[in-house]
Amino acid sequence: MALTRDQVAQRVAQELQDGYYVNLGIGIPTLVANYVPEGKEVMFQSENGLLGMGPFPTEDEVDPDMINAGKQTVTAVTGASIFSSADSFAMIRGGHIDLTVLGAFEIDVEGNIASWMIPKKLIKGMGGAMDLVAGAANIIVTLTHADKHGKSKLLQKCTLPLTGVGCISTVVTDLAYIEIKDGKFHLKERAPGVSVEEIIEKTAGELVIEGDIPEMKLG
Amino acid sequence: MALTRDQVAQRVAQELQDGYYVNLGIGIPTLVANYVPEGKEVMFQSENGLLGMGPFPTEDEVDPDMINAGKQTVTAVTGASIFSSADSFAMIRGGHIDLTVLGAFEIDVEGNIASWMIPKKLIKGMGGAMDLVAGAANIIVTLTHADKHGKSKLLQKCTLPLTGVGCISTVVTDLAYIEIKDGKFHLKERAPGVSVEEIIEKTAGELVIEGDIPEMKLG
Amino acid sequence: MAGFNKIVDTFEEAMAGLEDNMTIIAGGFGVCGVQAGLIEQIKKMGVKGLTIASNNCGLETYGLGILLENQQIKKMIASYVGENALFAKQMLEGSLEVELTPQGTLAEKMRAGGAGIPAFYTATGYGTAVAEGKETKEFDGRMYVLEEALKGDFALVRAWKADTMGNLVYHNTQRNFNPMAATAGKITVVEVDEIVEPGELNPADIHTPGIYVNRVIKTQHDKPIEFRTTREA
Amino acid sequence: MAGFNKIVDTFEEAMAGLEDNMTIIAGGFGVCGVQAGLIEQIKKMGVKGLTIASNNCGLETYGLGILLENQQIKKMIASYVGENALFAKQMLEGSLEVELTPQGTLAEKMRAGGAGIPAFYTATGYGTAVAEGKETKEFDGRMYVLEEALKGDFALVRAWKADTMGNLVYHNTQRNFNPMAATAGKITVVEVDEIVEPGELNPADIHTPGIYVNRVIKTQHDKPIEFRTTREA
Repeated sequence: MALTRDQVAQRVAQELQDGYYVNLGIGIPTLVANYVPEGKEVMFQSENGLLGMGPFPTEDEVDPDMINAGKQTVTAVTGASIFSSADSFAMIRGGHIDLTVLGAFEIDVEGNIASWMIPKKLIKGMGGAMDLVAGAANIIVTLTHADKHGKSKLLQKCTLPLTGVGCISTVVTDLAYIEIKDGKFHLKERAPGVSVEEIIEKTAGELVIEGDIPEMKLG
Repeated sequence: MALTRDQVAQRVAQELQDGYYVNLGIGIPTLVANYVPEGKEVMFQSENGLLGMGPFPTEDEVDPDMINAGKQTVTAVTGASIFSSADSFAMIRGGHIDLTVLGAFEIDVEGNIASWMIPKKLIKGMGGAMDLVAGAANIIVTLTHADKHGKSKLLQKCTLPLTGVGCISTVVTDLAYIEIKDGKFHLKERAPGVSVEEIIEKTAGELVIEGDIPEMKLG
Repeated sequence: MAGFNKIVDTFEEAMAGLEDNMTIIAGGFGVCGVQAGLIEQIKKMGVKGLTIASNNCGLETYGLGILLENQQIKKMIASYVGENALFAKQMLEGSLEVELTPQGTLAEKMRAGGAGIPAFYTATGYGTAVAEGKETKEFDGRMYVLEEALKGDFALVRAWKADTMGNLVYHNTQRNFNPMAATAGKITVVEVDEIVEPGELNPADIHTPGIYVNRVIKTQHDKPIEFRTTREA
Repeated sequence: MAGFNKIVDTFEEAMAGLEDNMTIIAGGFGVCGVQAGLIEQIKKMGVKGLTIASNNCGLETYGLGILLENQQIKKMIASYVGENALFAKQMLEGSLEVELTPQGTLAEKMRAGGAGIPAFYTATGYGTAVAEGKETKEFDGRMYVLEEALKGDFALVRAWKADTMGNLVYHNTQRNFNPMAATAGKITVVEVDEIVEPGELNPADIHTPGIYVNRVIKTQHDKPIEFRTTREA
C-alpha cells in the first residue's frame, strides 16, 4: 500500500535528531511537526524570521504580526528568537539549519530538483525555495512517486525549470525511501506492502537495488 | 598665525549642520565635538558600534563595555543606539554618515589620502580608516600644512601608501581651508594673519587662487 | 523639522517628493509589516511608472496590490506574487514587468544596497533561470552567482514603535524585510503604531537606528490576517 | 548535553577539539568583548600554528596577546595590532604572519562567512595595498574590490547573558565583532557573565540566536579598561 501523506511525514520524522534546527516547507513537510519522536527536542525555523515556531495560537493569542512562512498565524515557543528576513536567510544560506524538508514536482539522479514553476501555468514565484535548497546541507524531499496517470516524478533528468542543481540526496515518496549518489537513485526502503517491482516500474531514472530492500517501519 | 589644534577643530565645526550624523577620527577631529555651533544638534558615531556617543563618564558611570573607537570609556546620549561592527560599517560603507572628519599624513591634488602607514616605521594597521574614506560622501581631512621642517603635506602625488583614492574634497590645515577639484587644490580661506604667499610656499601640489582669499572667521 | 525630529503629521508630507518612474523598496511579507497608509497615499498621488522591490505585491484590496488598479507599477521585483488576480492579468498582458528573485537573495540585495556592497556571490539560483545572464564564479569547488544590490529613491517601512529621532523597533515577525528596506532608500519613510520619546527604547534593542529614517508617521490602519489558523484553547 | 542545552561547566570542555593549525574567528575590540577565559584555556592547551581572525591581538597580558609568548599563533588577520611589543617583534622576525584587513571589511568577511556569501565587492581599499592581487570590478562608474569570506574551525564569542539554549545578548559596545564571529565558526563557544533560563530573554531582542552557539560557559574574569577617560561629576 502506498503511504498516506501522514505516513510519509512519519517516516521523514524518524530522521529528526535531538537538538535539530529544522525548516519545513508547506504541504506534507508541515505534517512532520506532528511526528517528532518521543524524547527528542527540535526547533522549527520559519524563513520570514522566526526560530522556534510553535503551534497555531488560541483565538485569544492570535497576533497579525506573528505569522509563519505560509502566512498562517502561529505562536513562538519558549527560547524562540525573532529576526529580519536577511538574518533568517543568512542562517539558511550559511548552512546552519540541520534539516530542511520540502516538496517537489520532479527530482533527478543528479540531485536536481524542480519545484517552483510549471511552464504555461501561472508563474507565482519561487519564494524561499531556491535559497533553501542551495543553503541546506541536509535536505529531504517528499513527493508522490508518480502522478495520477502513473508518470514517474523520479527522473533521469528533470524536465521542468529547476529550483536547484545537485543539492538533493534523500527522497521520501509514498512508495520508497531513496538516496541519490553517483548519479543514480538507490532504493533503501519500500513502503509496507509495496513491491520492489512496483517501485522499479514507477522510477524513470536509473535505480540501484542492492540486496534485500527492507520495509519501512512506521509507528 | 597658524591655527592651534583647537582652532582647526573650531573651523571644521562650522561645517556641522543641524541633524548631522558625524564620525570623528582620533586626534584633532575628536576636538570638533567641543565646538558644535549653538542651536545645532549633531550625533556622533563611533565605528565599533555606537550611534549617539556622549561625553566621558563620571567615575560612577565608567563601564568597561562602553567604549569608543579610540578605546576610551564613553557614555551614550539619549536616543543612542548600539549595534555590531558589521552593522556599524554597513552604515559607514553605505554612505549614511553625513560628515566624517579624520587626520592624514599626506593629501594630494587627486583627492588621494595617505594616513595609515609609514614604511620602515612599525606597521600598526589601518583600523577603520580605509572604510571611512571609501564610505563617506562628505569628508574633511585635518592636518598640519607642512611638517616641522617645512615640508609640505599637500602634494601633487602622495608618496606614502594610500588609505583611499580620489575620496577627499575638503582639507582644513593650520594655515588654510582648501577644496580639491579637477585635480587641483583650491585655496578658499586662510588662517587669520597668514599670508597667501606662505600658503603657496608650503603647498607642494598645484594650488589655484582665485580673487581675494578671505580670512577664516573663528569664534 | 529641527535637529533629529523625524515626525510628520500627514501622509502627504510623508510621501512628498515621490515622482513618476521612481524606485521604491518596501518591507513586508504577505500582509504582515505592510505600509498600508503610505501605499494609499501613493495611490492618491497617482504617480506612475514605479519600480517596486518587495517580497510580495499585496492583495487586490490591501498593500501594494491597490496600486495595480490604475497601473501605477511598471515593474515589480518580488519572490512570490501568487495572491493577486489583477497582478496575473497585467503580467500576462505585458503591461507589468516582473523580475522574480529568490526570497533570501532579495533580502540580501536590499541589505547590500544599504551597506555599500554593490554585489555579492550566492549559491542560490545557480543553474536555474534566475542565474541567466549573470556572472558565475567558483569558490572552494562550488559555483556561485553574482547578484547586485538594490537601492530605492524611497523606502517604505512598517514598524511598531518609533522614537521621535526615528529609532525603530518591530513587533514580532512584522520585522521581515523592513529593516533592510529602511537602509536602502534615499528617503526612508516609516509608518508606525506608536511614537515614543527618545530614551524610551533601550539602545541595545533598537532594530533600526534613526540614521536610516527620514520621516515617521503614525498609522491609522488595522492589521489584516491572510490565513487565520488557530487551535482549541 | 541533551536537546538544546548548550551549557558546559569547564573551560576544558568549552575548548575541547581545538587542534594545531586550526583557524579561529574571535570577537572583541581592544580589550572589550574579549574571551579572556577561553583564550587562557587555549594557552593552557598549548596548541600551535593557529590562524586567528580578530580585529586586534590583545595586550601582552590579556586576550589573544597571551598566545604570543609560546608562539601559538602562526597567522593573524586583524585591522589594528599596535598595542603589543611582542607582536611587533614576532612580526619583524617573520615568525608571525600578519594580514592587515580594514575593520569594516573584516567585520563583513566574518558576516559573509556565516551567511553563505563566499565573496562580496567593496570600495574599501580600492587602489591601496589591501587590493593587491584581488579582483576588481566597476559598478555604476566606481571601482570595487572583491573580498572573500572568513570561516573558522572555532569561533570565540564574549556575551553578557546567555540562556541555556545559547540565545545571546551583549552588553553595550561589548557587542562589536562578536555577533559575526558567532556565525562563522564550525564550533562556536561563548563566554558569558550570566546564564539565564529560556524565556528570560525577549525573543525580539536576542542579538545572536542559539542556532549559532554550540557551547556556553560562565566567565570568571573581570573586565579591564584600556583607556579610562572620565569627566568631573
